Amino acid sequence: MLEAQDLAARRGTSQLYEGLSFSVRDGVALVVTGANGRGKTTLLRALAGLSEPAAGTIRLDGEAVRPFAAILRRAVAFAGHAAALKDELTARENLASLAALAGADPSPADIDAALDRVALGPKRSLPARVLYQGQRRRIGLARLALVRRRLWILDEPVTALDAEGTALLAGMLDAHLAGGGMAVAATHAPLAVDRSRIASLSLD
Amino acid sequence: MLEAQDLAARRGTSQLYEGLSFSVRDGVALVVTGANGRGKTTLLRALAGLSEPAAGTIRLDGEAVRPFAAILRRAVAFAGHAAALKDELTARENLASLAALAGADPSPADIDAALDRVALGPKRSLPARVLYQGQRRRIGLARLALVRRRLWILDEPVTALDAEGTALLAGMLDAHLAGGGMAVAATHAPLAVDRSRIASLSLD
Amino acid sequence: MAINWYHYASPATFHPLAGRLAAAFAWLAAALTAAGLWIGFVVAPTDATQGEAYRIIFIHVPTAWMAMFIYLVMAFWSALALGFNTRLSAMMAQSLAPTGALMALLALWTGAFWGRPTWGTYWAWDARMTSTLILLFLYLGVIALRNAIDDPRRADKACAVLTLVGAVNVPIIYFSVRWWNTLHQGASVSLTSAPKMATIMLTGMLVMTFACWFWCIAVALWRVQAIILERERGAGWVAALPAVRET
Amino acid sequence: MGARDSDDHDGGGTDAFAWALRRDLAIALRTRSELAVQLLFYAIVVTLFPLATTPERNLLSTMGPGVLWVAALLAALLSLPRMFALDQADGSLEQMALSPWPLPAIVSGKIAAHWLVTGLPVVLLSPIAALQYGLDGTAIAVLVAGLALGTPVLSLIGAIGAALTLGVRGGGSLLALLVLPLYVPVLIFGAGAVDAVRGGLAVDANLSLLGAGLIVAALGAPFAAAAAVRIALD
Amino acid sequence: MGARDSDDHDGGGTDAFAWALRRDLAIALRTRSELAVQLLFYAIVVTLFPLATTPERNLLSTMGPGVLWVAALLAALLSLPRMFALDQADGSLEQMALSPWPLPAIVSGKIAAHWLVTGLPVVLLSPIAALQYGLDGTAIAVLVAGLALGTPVLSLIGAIGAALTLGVRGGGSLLALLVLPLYVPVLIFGAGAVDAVRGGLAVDANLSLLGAGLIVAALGAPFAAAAAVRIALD
Ligand code: HEM
Ligand SMILES: Nc1ncnc2c1ncn2[C@@H]1O[C@H](COP(=O)(O)OP(=O)(O)OP(=O)(O)O)[C@@H](O)[C@H]1O
Ligand SMILES: Nc1ncnc2c1ncn2[C@@H]1O[C@H](COP(=O)(O)OP(=O)(O)OP(=O)(O)O)[C@@H](O)[C@H]1O
Ligand SMILES: [Mg+2]
Ligand SMILES: [Mg+2]
Repeated sequence: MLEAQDLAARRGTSQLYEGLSFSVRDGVALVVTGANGRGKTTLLRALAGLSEPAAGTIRLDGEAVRPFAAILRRAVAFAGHAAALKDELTARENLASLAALAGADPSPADIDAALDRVALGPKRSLPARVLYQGQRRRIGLARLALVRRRLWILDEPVTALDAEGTALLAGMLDAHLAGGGMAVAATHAPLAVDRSRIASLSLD
Repeated sequence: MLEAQDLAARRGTSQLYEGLSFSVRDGVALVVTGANGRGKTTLLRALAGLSEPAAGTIRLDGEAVRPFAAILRRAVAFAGHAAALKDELTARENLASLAALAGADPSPADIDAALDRVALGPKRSLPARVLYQGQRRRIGLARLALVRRRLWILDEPVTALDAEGTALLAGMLDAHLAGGGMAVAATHAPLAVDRSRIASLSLD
Repeated sequence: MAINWYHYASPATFHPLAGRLAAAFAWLAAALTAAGLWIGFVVAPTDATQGEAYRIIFIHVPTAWMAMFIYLVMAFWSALALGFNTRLSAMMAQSLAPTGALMALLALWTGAFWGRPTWGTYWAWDARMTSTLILLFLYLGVIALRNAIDDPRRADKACAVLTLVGAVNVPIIYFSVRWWNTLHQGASVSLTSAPKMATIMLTGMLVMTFACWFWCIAVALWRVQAIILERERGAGWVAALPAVRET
Repeated sequence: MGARDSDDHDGGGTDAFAWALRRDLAIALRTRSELAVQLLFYAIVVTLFPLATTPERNLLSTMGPGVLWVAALLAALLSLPRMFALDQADGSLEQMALSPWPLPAIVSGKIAAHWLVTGLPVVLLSPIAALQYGLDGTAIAVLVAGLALGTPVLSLIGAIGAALTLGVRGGGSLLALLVLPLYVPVLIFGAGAVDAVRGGLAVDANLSLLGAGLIVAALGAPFAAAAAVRIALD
Repeated sequence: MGARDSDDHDGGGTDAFAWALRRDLAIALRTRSELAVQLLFYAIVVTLFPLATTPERNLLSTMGPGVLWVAALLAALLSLPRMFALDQADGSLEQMALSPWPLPAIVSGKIAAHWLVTGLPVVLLSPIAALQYGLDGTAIAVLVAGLALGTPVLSLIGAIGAALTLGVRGGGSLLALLVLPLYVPVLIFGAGAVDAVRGGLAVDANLSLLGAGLIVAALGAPFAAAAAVRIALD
């Protein structure tokens, strides 16, 4: 369970949000909405432990966590705007490298299977440089599946994904939640996930 | 009248499009659609005279034009992905600078009026650094209105614009076309412009 | 006795306190400067070998000492700022940097103008000169880094890390430069072999050192007041200040 | 009008030059700290050499001119990558290339601004640096004159390199590689002039060569850089 | 497990180090041209000095060690901005900071890769460069030993500067400003060792000081750089 208490964010001198409190239970995805610049990304980065909130506390399973806390780093899979791919490495190398970084230790077969699942099998030996934006995001999906974290934090996960990619994401998210995982996603488009598993938070 | 004959584009070793011919009459907007990576941006840059097509000719009023041709540069207003704003300068300074660069010579009052029209009046003295993406695009709209060109080339003009901004754009485009101007726009979302003035081109 | 340090570490309480302290230190500095200058320029006798030029010592040595000392103080506040995440310590560190740079600059300047009559040159690559110059670069680096970062919280932390890394390096630089110099050649002018300094000169120097020290404290406190006001301008207590309400 | 060719222009060269110069200076002055950083870099490099070699006066004054020139060259080099890259990143460069004004004139304005921001401060600081190396009055005068003529050449040639390496992988180092060999003549004439005056020889030959270089560069470099900018946009 | 603090880690330091080292080397080897550019920059700077100062052998061999060291230092400096910036731009840096592995170990691996790519080539090239300056056998041996001990320190300290200036205005020049003063002791001990051996003095003091510096830097810099990386992400 992830709890936020009285969170506030400031950028320069302006206040983005204040007194924000919510909790995300296991098996639930919190969908954060709000117009551009309302602080969705800022909130997600704070929850992932990448930045210190201007005020307030974040608790994971009741324990207050500070930025980069070890328990947070073991629980969170963060997918931000950037896909963390190296242009010089192949799709497969990129995925293997990212999985290792997250502490997972997949075999080459696991990697290939994960790439197949996101329909990137044929592209696995191409350098990431030549992949389209949508294909790059799919590697990110494969990573999410491989690293097995409890808490997914997804910033605009459907951007640049086509219909098939979006369906893929929804399926994975559904399975993740059904398995007791948590998720926080900032998104403009609705997610095609079992409605009962979705909680909403608007920053407007 | 803008004509394209047998245009082709190549990126690296792969062919994007080939044998593309079309014409845009005065008072008409050509809307270019196509999935990601199909070459919309590439086509628009070729039409603006920013890059040489791999094959084919572009004619303006019957005259073949090469990249950076002087007649093209006097006819085209190009609005690409980047807004060409300098973070250090204020909204007003940016607009004045861009207008001067395009050869227009607006008075300070004209500048302020243009900013007012895109609802940026109150922000006119803020450095562009602190403006949101949507506000930055609005400065681009104000620029289009100030520089008075015959041919607008717009790459995904509605990205980052909210409903009000989109309506503003549609209004400006309508007026431009009604005045005999031409436009080529790459866009995913439909433009709310008089249907009779719209021609379509799909790259899929 | 239990002092509630956190109470004073709050910018809102510290702001008025800083104002009162700054005024007190400024008066002290003024009094000591008057005394120091009187000793230095009236009481102290003309030097047998250097003539009147040696009187630069009364400014040169205090500023040179302060340049080094302020860096230590800055490092102390930076360590507090990083360790305890206290805003006020970072502001103190920020307010000290320009003063430290000024002291280093003054030491260089007075030293150079002293060197002209005594050594016949404005500059030599002497160990102390060189290490003071590098110290000045370190101060300027901290100031430049601060200016380059928009977000004050991030600037605080980044400058604190830089200051601490510099603090490890300052003694290393000091000794390396010293050693480098002696490896090549003997010191062009040996200050230590000069006749023992007269008591009256020493007194004058010490008085001027304290004057300089207190002046630095006063200026740093005034600057920290300004920084507090700028950073907390959104806070209610700032709006309630009489000076702010008037404008 | 028959303006059919891409290199045929509308006139307005002076306007274009003034526009670019004014704009880039305004931006540089808003980020004042950058100016200071530029100067400090020069001061620090100048300080490093005696530390690495020897504090001995005689040797230093022999090395001095060369070191001061190399430092000026490195300071210019360091600032080159930003000359067009920021404008490309935010889309300004496209708009400049699409302006009815002649692109070489715009580029000239940018080069002039670059020199005012990076070259001129070095020229002004060099007398103080020269004192540190124990150069005497006339040597300092010749050094300053040489730098005043030579640093604009560094900006001019550098602009070509900066434009050629726009958006290329490994930009900064590649730029250094392209530009440094072209800087060598400037370095030789500039440092040579100071050496000459210190050896009691005439300096006009060296300085006139620098001046000639400046004229040639000023006439040629903006066109080459403009062409490179267009290639980078393609 | 009670791992509550942000600085409390999971272990796996060696894995983290190996991961980062292997990854960065793989990337560097795919873009081989960068390696070449690095070496060429060093070679060119080393060549510029005799051109700018004097071709006289005696003077050259006096200046030699200093110039070779300053060139090594500038070559390191030139490559620093890319140390973390590319990883930040593509989002890898976030993922590293969020890894269960200790960030200082990851950073150490990146620093080691940086040295292998930029420092080691300079060490290997320096004997040839030293010949140009007329240094003799022992002097060259001491030079190489000094560079082998000193260039890793340049990468280590440089990493702190690179992380501190991540995404900051005026990056490259500011980085130079922050880092160069900190490089001074390395420069003095390194060049001093060669001077000492040329003057017939013992060199062990200089080299041991460099070694001590390397140990201190290796123990401290990764933590400082990791802290700076976290600050930059905030
Ligand atoms: C730009 C040039 C100079 C700089 C940067 C400089 C720097 C310093 C520094 C840092 C100190 C205090 C540190 C210490 O005691 O080791 C100092 C002390 C002193 N300096 Fe200088 N100095 C310069 C020139 C000179 C000159 C030209 C003279 C006189 C001929 C001089 C005479 C002294 C004396 C007498 C002291 C006090 C020494 C003591 O502690 O007993 N300095 N200087
Ligand atoms: N590093 C920064 N420094 C200063 N301001 C910033 C910074 N990052 C973001 N901002 C500002 O903070 C505000 C919130 O940004 P944020 O990215 O969190 O919004 P968002 O809700 O994710 O918007 P979007 O829908 O565009 O992704 C914006 O106004 C933005 O301009
Ligand atoms: N400079 C370049 N070098 C190599 N390939 C490029 C370059 N620019 C674009 N491409 C590739 O060319 C293809 C067409 O790109 P383009 O940007 O024209 O497409 P688009 O239709 O505008 O796509 P989007 O909808 O994403 O904007 C893409 O596959 C892209 O990866
Ligand atoms: Mg966002
Ligand atoms: Mg596009």
